[in-house]
Order: sequence, then C-alpha cells, then structure tokens
Amino acid sequence: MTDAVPTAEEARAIAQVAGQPYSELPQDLYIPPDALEVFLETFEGPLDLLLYLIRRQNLDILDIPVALITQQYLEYIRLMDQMRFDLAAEYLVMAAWLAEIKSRVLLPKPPSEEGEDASDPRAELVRRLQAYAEVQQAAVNLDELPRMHRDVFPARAEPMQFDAPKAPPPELRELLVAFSELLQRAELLSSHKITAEPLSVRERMSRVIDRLSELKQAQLLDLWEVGEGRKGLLVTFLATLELVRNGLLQLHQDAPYAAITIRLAGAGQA
Amino acid sequence: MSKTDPKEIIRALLLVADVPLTLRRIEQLLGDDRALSSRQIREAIMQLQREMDGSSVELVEVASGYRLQVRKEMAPWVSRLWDDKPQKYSRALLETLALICYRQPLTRGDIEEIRGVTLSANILKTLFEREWVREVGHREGPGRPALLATTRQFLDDLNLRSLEDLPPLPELTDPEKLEAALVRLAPKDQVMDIHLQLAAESQ
Amino acid sequence: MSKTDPKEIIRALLLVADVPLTLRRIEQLLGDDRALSSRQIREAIMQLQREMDGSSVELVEVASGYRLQVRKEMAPWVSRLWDDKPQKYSRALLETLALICYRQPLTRGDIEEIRGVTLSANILKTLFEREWVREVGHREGPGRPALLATTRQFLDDLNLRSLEDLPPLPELTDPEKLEAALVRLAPKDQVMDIHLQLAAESQ
Repeated sequence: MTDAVPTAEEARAIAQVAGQPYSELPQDLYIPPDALEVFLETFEGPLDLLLYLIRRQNLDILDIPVALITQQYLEYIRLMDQMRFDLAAEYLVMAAWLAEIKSRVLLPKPPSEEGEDASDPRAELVRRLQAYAEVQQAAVNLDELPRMHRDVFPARAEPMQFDAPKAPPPELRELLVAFSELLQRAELLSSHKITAEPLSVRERMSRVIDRLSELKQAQLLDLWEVGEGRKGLLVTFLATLELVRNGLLQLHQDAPYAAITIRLAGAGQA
Repeated sequence: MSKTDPKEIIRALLLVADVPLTLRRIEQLLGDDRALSSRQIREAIMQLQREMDGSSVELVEVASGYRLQVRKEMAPWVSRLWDDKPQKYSRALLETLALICYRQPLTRGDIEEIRGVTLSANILKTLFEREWVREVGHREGPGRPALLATTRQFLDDLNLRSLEDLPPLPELTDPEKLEAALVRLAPKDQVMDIHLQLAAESQ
Repeated sequence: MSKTDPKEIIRALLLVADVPLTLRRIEQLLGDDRALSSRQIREAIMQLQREMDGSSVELVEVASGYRLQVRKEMAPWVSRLWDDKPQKYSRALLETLALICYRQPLTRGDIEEIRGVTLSANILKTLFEREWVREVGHREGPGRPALLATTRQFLDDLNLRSLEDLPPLPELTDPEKLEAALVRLAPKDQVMDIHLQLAAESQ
C-alpha cells in the first residue's frame, strides 16, 4: 500500500533528502539542538521515539545516561524561546520518568507491606509502550482500509430524462442556529474576527462590487439606487467605505473638490 | 493492473465523473501508458452500450460528451427517492452559507479562517448549484480569490425580502433573542405552531 | 412497466440515490404494487452483485445500507478526474482516529495519555468536520470531559458495516523484536505474562 502512513524512518528519509543538516539516526534520547525542529516533526512524541529506539537500535532504554540527557533537555529549554516548547516538554517529562524508573530499579526494594506488591516501575513503562505500539499499528491498518473518495468512489448516473426535484432549502431556524453556534465557537478563537455591521450594509457591499464590475467606474451617486431614499444612500455610503477599508475598492480624485471616482481595486491596471 | 480492460475503466470514469466526458477527455484520462486510438475507445464505448441493453442504465452521447443515465422508464421509482425525506444539510454547509450571508462579500479563505478548517469543494459546489451563492468579483492580491455573496434566489428560497430581515449578529449569540427573532421571521401560519410548541414545551 | 425487473429498479435506485439505501428503504421505494419480500430483494441484490463480478463497479453493504461504488483498482484512473489529490492524513490524526475507533467512548485526555502528547485542536476539528467523530456524552468528574465515539459516516467512508468489521486490534508487524526489547525491560515476573499475551495474540 503506497498510501500507508509514513513511518518515522521514512519521514526521516525525507528530511535527509531535503538536505536537512540532521541526517544521523538518533542513538538515544539525546537530540542535537540544531536538529530539534526536524526531530519534533519526525516523531509523534516521546513514546514514538522510545519505540523507535527499541526497534531500530535495540537500545535498552533504561540503559541511557539519564543524567546527561536531563542536562541536555534543560539546555533546550534555555535555547527555546519561540520553539515548540510544549512538545519538547513532553520529551523532558519522559526523560524524567525514565530517570525515576532507573533509580527505583537500582535502589534496594523497601520491605513491602503485607500483601502489597511493591510493583516494579518498569511494568508501567512496558504497558504504555505496548499500548502505544498497538495504536500505531492500528493507525496503519486503518489507513489501509479502502476509503471513500480515495480508493473507492460513489457510482452515480444522472436521472436525466426527468427532473430531479431540488431538495427544499434549509429551514431558517437550522441556518441561524448553526451560525449562532459557529459564532460562539469563533468567539473563543478570537474576539474580533467577526464584527457586526448591519446586514443591509453587507448586502449592499456585494451589490456595489457587482455594479462596479459592470460600470468599471462610478461615482457614489451612481451606486445609489433611486427610490431608496436617504437611508439607501447612507447604506451605500457605508458599504463603499467598508469596501475601501477592506482594500476591495479604490477611490480616485483628480483634483481637490473634484468628484470622487470609485473603481474596483486593481481594475485600473489592466 | 496493466491488463485492466479499457471498457471497465471507461465505465468507472463515467460513473464517477459528474459531467459528461468527451472522447478526448477519456483518451487523456486513460493515460499515455495505454495509448488507445479514438477508434478503439469508441469501440469500447459501443461495447459498453451493448452490454447495457436491457438494463436500467444507458450510455448516451450528449452535446458535451458521453454520460451514463438511468432510463426514463425508471422514473416512477426513482422519483420516489425525492418525495419524502427533506435533505439534511451538513453543519459545514449551513455554517458556510450563514457566513457568506452575514459577512459578504468574502473569500473562501475568509471562511476557512473563521471556521478553522478547510472548506470542502463539494459545499461550494452545492451552494453554486442551488444558486444561493455567486461570485461578485475578486480580491486583489495573491491568487485574486473570488468574492462570494448570496443571491436573490437565496432570499426567495428562504422567504426573505432582504437580508435585513435576518436578525443582527448580536442577537444571534443570545438564545432568547434568537428565539424571538425566529418567531418574528416565521411565516404567519407557522407562528401559531411555534407559539403552541413553545407553550407546550414550557409546561 | 409492470414487468420491470426488480433487479434493474434496484440498480437504478442505487445509481441515483446519493446516500446508501437500506433494505427497508429499497422495499419502500419498490412500492406496494410489487410487494416483494425482503428475501426477494436480497436475492435481487445478490444477483446484481454476481453480475458485477469482474466489472469496475461493486455493490457493497456499509453501515447505512447498500451502495454502488467504483472498485479501488480503478483509483489510478478515476482520481485523474480531479486536480486535487485526496487528502492524506497525518500519523497523529490516524492514531487519534484509531484510538477513538477501538476504545470508544473515550475522552481527549485518554487519547493524550495513551499517545503521550497533547492532542492538537486541529485534529479533532478535522475529525468532527469529516463527521467521523462525535460527542456521545460526558464523563462524570472534574471538567466533565466529552466522550468521543465514531459515527456511521465513518463506517460508511471506510467501507465497514459495523465496528465489528474493523480489523482486529493489530498484530504488531515486528512482534519478536518488540517482544525481545520489552522482555528485557520488564521485571522478571512479568516476562511470563508478556510471553503468554503475545502468544495468544499471534494465534
């Protein structure tokens, strides 16, 4: 299956082809600082790295010089001002965990309390690695399933000799509720992505662009639709200002106090 | 794969394409690896046509090329597909449509930015097909992206006189005001229903 | 018209419907005039399936019903119909999906714990957008985190009838190597367990 998920190995091969300075396979948990960026993109996280080390290098991950690595990770934190600190932190946590396991294995076991099995700290690590190895494999298997629109495609024929009636439009309620939920979500993302202009202005903005594509250039009064009264003029004016502010329109004035000509941005250069 | 019957490839292409395919296009899609002459392709098409004799599908040539269609004898059954079941519009489509409505004119990129996900081509296609959305121009800048806006058809289909009839943005985030606006917007004969429904719900 | 072959009507229906059709729905659409039993319909479907053997189309059953699809052997040609390549998903996304798939319902926190990294908001957003994943409730406890599960759309899109059709939880492709390493890592009394477990899984 050519579409299988790239393994860490393949991903790294790409990095090598791309001429990244980093071409060495990692030997242990130590990551050269200049390779950190590539590294963080290559591995899905510390568990991924550990599995890689176990599989490729046959490395005994408890046999790593933990003190050295810890020191190096601490150094990254100093180096990383605007890098992906959170990700590196996860590696750091992992290194610390390994250090803890190692120290507990080395220390003589405290006399266990009655019946309580002083569990070996390594068991948890093994459990997690196994669980993650399974997930990785499951992901590859999942990706290999025939997928709609990638491997298989819906077979359709037109019912052309008779008219397929169109589905009814959505209920206004459905539309507005969906939008209201989006607004609430978007508000969490950023408070000023969606600002409130009156809808009449929004609608007019589209019409102004439409008119200008036709007329090429116009004056404000040309865009005002007769019979709309002062409110219509105000709406047109506001719509024009908003379009200028968004860089969609350009205003030209040949001389002070001369009439202002409105054009679509970029239209004059053609 | 190299032995795949060109007839079957053509069948697959016609079943998946959403527009008729010209002979030239079919030739192109078959690829250089199996340089077939137009004559060979036409023969494969005729073979397909013969195979479909007596089935409910036919391969026809229309002005813009070849396409598969369900025979009109099937109309009594096929038309039932649309009788019931109002189509359910996806959340993504509704959000996109509402955004175009409230933020027009805007580009596809604007929509993606606000919604935080890539916009599938299908959604825009549906909106254009229904003539609810149109392009009104282009924004200057890299790629000159198209500016999208709603249409008269959209207003008609949703029973609105103008966009002004829709509740203003601030009302949308307040559930109570939204409810009030919806009642206000509902066609007269539905208002009673909604009142009754609300009354029933509040009990 | 009364003599129209039900098999051909079913073919037409499946070609025109844009969603899979359940047996019940097909029964309905065939209409009262030709009261066919489910068994007869199923037979007609099987007959269609046999007819399509060796062609580029197949009739499959997925979670929401029966559908006609172009076989995956055709993908090299069919995908030329569009300019954009089908989306390729990142390992992070696929691992997340696999977890939701096999361990549902579970929370975002569960996923993060198993994968050992923070889950980017984009991944969940994409999964929701595809309508492959939905919230099915909340776990009691601090923050009442949402419980995630896969949808019927997910099953449809991956050609599955039910979650039971999923490949069994993976057999590792390199069990010996991993086993050796893990055994080396594990405390003595656990080695046996792992051996037993791996032996059981490989059967």
